[in-house]
Amino acid sequence: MVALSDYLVFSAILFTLSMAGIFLNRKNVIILLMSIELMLLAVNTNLVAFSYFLNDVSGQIFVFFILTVAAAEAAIGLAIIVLVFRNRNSINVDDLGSLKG
Amino acid sequence: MSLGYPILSTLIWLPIIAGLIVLFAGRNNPGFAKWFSLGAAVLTFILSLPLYVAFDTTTSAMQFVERVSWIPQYNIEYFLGVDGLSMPLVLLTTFTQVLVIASAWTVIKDRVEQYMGAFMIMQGLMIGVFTALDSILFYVFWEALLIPMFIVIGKWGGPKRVYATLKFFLYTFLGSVFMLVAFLYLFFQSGSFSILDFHAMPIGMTAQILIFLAFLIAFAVKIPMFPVHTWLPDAHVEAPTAGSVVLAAIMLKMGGYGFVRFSLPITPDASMTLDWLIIGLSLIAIVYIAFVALIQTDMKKLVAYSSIAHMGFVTLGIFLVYSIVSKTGDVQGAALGMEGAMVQMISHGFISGAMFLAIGVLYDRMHTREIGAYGGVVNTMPWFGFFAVLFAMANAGLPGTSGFVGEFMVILSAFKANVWFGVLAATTLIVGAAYTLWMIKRVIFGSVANEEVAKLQDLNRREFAIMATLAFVIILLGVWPNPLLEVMHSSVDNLLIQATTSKL
Amino acid sequence: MLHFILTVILLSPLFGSIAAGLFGRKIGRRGAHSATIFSVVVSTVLSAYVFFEYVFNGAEVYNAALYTWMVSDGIRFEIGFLVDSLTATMMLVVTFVSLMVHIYTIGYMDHDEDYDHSNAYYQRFFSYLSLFTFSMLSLVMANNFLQLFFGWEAVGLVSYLLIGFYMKRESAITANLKAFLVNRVGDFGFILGIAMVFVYFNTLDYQEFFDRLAEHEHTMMSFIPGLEWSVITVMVILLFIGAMGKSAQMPLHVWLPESMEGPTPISALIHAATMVTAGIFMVARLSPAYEMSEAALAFILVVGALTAFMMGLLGIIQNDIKRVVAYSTLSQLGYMTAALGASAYAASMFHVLTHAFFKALLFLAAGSVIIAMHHIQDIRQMGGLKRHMPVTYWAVLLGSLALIGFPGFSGFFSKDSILLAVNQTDSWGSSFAYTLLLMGVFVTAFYSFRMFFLVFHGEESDYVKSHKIHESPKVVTVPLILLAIPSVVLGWFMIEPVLSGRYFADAITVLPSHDVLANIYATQFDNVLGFIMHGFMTLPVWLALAGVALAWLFYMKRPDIPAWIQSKCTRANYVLENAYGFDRFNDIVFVKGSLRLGRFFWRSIDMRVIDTGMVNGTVRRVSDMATMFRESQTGYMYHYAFVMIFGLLGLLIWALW
Amino acid sequence: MTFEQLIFYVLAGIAVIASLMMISVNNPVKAALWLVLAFIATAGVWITAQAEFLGIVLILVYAGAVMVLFLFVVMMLDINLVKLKEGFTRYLPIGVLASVAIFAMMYMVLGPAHFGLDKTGEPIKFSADHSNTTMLGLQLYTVHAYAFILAAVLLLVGIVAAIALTIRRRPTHEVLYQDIDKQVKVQAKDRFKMVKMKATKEEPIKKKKEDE
Repeated sequence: MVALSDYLVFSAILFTLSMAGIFLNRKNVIILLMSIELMLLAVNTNLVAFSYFLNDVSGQIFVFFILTVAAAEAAIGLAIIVLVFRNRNSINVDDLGSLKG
Repeated sequence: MSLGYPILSTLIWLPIIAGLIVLFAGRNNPGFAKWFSLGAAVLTFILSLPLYVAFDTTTSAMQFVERVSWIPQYNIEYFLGVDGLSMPLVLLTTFTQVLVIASAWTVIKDRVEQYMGAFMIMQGLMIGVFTALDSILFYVFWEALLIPMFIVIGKWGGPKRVYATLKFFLYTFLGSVFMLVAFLYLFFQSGSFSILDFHAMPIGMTAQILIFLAFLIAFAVKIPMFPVHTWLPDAHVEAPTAGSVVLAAIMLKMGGYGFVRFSLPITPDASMTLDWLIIGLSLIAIVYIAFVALIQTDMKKLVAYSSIAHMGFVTLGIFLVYSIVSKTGDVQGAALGMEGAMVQMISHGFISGAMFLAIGVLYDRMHTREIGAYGGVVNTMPWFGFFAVLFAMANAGLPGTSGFVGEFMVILSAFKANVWFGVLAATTLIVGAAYTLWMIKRVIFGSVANEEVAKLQDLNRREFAIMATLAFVIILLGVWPNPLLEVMHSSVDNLLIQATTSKL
Repeated sequence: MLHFILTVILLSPLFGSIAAGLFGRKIGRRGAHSATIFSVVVSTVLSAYVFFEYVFNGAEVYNAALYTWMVSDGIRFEIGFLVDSLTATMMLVVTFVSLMVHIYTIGYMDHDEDYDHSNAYYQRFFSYLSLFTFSMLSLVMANNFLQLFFGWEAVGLVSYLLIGFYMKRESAITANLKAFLVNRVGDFGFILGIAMVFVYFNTLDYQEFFDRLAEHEHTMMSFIPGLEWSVITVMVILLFIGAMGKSAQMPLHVWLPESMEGPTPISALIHAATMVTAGIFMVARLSPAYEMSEAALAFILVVGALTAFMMGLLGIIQNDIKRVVAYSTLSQLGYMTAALGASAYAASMFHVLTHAFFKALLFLAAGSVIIAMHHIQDIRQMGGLKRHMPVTYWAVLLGSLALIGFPGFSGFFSKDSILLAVNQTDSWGSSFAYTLLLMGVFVTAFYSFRMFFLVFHGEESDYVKSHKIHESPKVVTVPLILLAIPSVVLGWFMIEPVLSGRYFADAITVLPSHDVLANIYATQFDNVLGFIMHGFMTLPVWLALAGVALAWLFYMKRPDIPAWIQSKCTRANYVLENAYGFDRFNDIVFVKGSLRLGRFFWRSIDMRVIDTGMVNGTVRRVSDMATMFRESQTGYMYHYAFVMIFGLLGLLIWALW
Repeated sequence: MTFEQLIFYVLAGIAVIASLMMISVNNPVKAALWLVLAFIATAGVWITAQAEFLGIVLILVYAGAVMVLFLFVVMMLDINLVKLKEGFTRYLPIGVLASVAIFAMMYMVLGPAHFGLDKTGEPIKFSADHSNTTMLGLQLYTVHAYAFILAAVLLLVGIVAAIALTIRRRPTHEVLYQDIDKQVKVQAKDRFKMVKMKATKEEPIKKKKEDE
């Protein structure tokens, strides 16, 4: 039988990888957004696992809402990236450092 | 002992109101500003004379007391009173004020009314500091006083005035913040802000030490004592003549007054345990600063350092009481030291005021304070030479002038406390005379150095009158100091009893 | 009645000085000198009356307060009078010599190359002279230490003003600063002595001090841990340091030769007759205290003898007429101090009196020579003035004879009694001191007659030939004559009362064991003539005559010998030239040392440590921190993410710990 | 090892490898595709956890829509791939270390010690005909109806924001824009003007001087 801990560990791995993705990547912002999506995915896996083990469908409803939010967020994120690209014509993380102290 | 009308309030608020009037009414006619403020200063001085005449020398209690509730929630009161320690200082303030206003007659050209207004307001606040018996009232006057002086130095000062006035303001401000903390602590312990309650209330040892240190920082900066003295030479060098006179003659005394009014009575045990620190610092001030004064090339800086050395005598005199009591068992020698400190404060007020006025006279004519730029001034200004030598001798502590009285008493009681204190204090005779007279030799004596000195005119009647009154007072105090001392005896004895009774 | 007289004696010179000083321009030159002279005449006459009253009619000691200066700690500090034979004598000497100098100055200061007539220098000088008389009188008539110190410093002030009288001359204003500071070094010891008196005897009044002396005879004090001294010795030595400063004893003598920068009258009045003897007077006045400490007396004896001999040696190589007389004053002061050391206070005061007269005479005579030579002071440019200035010639001759102690003259009586007294004492170092004093006698005779022969005898120098030298005006020569009389005659009258101890009986107390004068009187004195005849047989007189003969030989017969000697022992000459290196030592150690110390204190501690270190340092520290925080916002997202992650990590660790 | 566990571990492994590759690959397109793979694998995992509806929704919504959007954006912006070829950051070692540390921390909390089968007990297995969707819908439209509508509004806001952000008016010489409200507000008089003209007669053309 697959134990709840397996699910949780699996989601923890996903979460950690996405986190590493965020602060390790020097490439571009898109990878960053994708890592965020992945992170949300890990969270949803958790919720699903709990709803499965606790036999309570509200976990899944919650996942449902998270998906909507994630979608909206991705959309706007990409819109921002398009704007950034238009102004800076580059979305490489290193070039976007003008907001410094 | 109190007269019919509230004399102390009038002494405080009359100059302040006069200052405000001058500020607004004197906008475009400096003549009115000058004559009005001179009149107000003279009137205040005359009004302050009853303080001395009607003073009851038998009691050490506060006299001319005025007590009105000010902020009831924290029972802060508008509580004024004067005793043997503060009355001479009030008289010194009113007396010096007349000379200060008179000295700033022709030299200040722009915005005369603000200059005069600032000094009048400052006088009121200074009298407030000496007469306030409620600690918050004292603190308000103490801080408010900085503002006019900040403006005076900041606006009419020399080239580096902004640095000097900022340094002066922040230094003193830093010190007095700790004092406020101490007042609050005492308030929470005793429930009232009146200083007399503070005197009476018992305090634990560690609390006493902390309070003493808080007071020490505030007053050490003001006196100034050795490590925190570097603001004074800068402030003096950049201040206009009148500002410099007020700064040296009166504002330095507040530190000494603070020790006598706060540190000793409120925290006697802490003062006893830490008296070695103060004595050490004052001895350093007397010897170390004297040598530093020796090599100054700027006249005002030299006199500023010399006034630090003289104020070292004040702190020494005040804190000898414990070593004398421990050595001789009775308080007998200590009263001499304490009264010597008080006399030294008054006489230093006159002498350093006079020295700064003299330097001001030279500065008004030649616009430089460098000793090198002068030489043989006596050939073109004989009367000025006479007064300069007289004040220099007083500064060097020549018997027959007031400078000697304070130092003599402090040296005697220092010797009684510990031989080496006496020896170190006595070195001021040599080094003090050295730097003052060396300055006099290079500036006053000798043949005419350059053509500017040749073009100098002697004192005009106004300057002569100022110098003459100061010379008269310095010699009178030197030849017959008894009238000044009679007033202090009962207060000093009471202070000594307070300082030596433990409050643990 | 006496109280009123004493107040008038004290205050009249003060009023004279104020009149001449502050109102000099208004009352003009004639007004000034007549006012001051009148005030000093009043003092002199009244002092004479007091002198007559006390010394001949033996009035009892008068000790009363004029007014209360201050009351503190239950102790009354007063200004008052103590008059006894010692004070009366000193009052008379001071006022009489001051009067002579006042009259003399009319002639001397008539014209001056620095100032023209419009400048009120003339009045200013007279006001200083009478101010000096007032200070000296207040010092002498004091009945407590406070007033003594007041007079002490006031006299120092006036000598400062007078030495620096020629304000335009750089050397004069350096000399007066040096004089004042060296006096202040002496006063440093003096005020510590007074402090000890106050601390141990709880009073500053002489009488109470003397009464309580017995209590502290054996109390010891130790301010250096481990070393114990008797209170009396330390106090007395401290007070003597003050005297050394004022009476120019060995280490603190450096200011006297340079005080010749001042006009000659003041050299006569201050640096010969009165001020320098203040130290001697103080020791004599406090004789009860000095009697109680053997160590102090021995110390004083040795210091006196050293000064006497070594300063005399310097007198030999001086070429400035006033410096020769100045060094002779230093050496005579050494004699007086030595007499005090031998606890022959009366003899010392006797020498003070005689010295006051004949030294004032020598100085004024030197002054008249300087006027005649139009302000040239170099004796090598003088010679053969005998024919041109007979009165001055005789004045200098009588003065010199009195100085070297030629039998019959006043100097002989006082100096001889000192030598006898020092010979009698058996304290530590007294034989060493006696030999020094004997050699001093020879040296004194040599340099005084060297100056005498060079100035008055021998062939005229080219300057004297080319210029018309005439005798000084009456107003100069009359004081010379008036001073010459006591220089010669005074000894005859005073030797007997002084030796017998009757003269200063009420003022000076001497322990029987120390009373050398009494047994001299008993053993060797029958009458004045006998004393003179006996004098001829003693060694000192012969040494004096030998000195004169050698001077005659060197400077009259064979002038080449001194040049030869000088070329031979160059090193000894170098040492003498630099006055034993005192000046250079003081200059390097004290002057340059304190300047360097001051500069070090100011630059490294005041400036670097406190100002830049603590004050501006904290300012810079605060701004550095602010910049550090600002720069931590790098603008790169991964840095922020990085910080977030680590924050999270830290939180987790903390939570799970 | 039951079959179910096998399925779970295979799918989980694929998901983990996919996400690892997504992070490390340089080309954003490849990264997007790896992410799609991860989504699909996770959907499988969800289905094993009896959340069939969500699994399908995940693939449809996420893999289908969002990832396509990503690809669309990546394609549109001509990101110069050369610069992107840079390697990982200098902080790689520390970053990996930190991630591992955090994972270890999570594992300590979420690991079998607390959530193992013995602790949580067997989950209830529904019968084959149990419809996860109906159960979900039941809850959704009753208890969480309000939240559902809010989600919809949220999506609307998302759309409007995305468009508002990226709309750009290109200059008119390049492209003509249709201004709707001006068209609606137009009136007859500014479009159509009646002109009164006289009937015209035939006239010969006059000769001009320069013709000769």
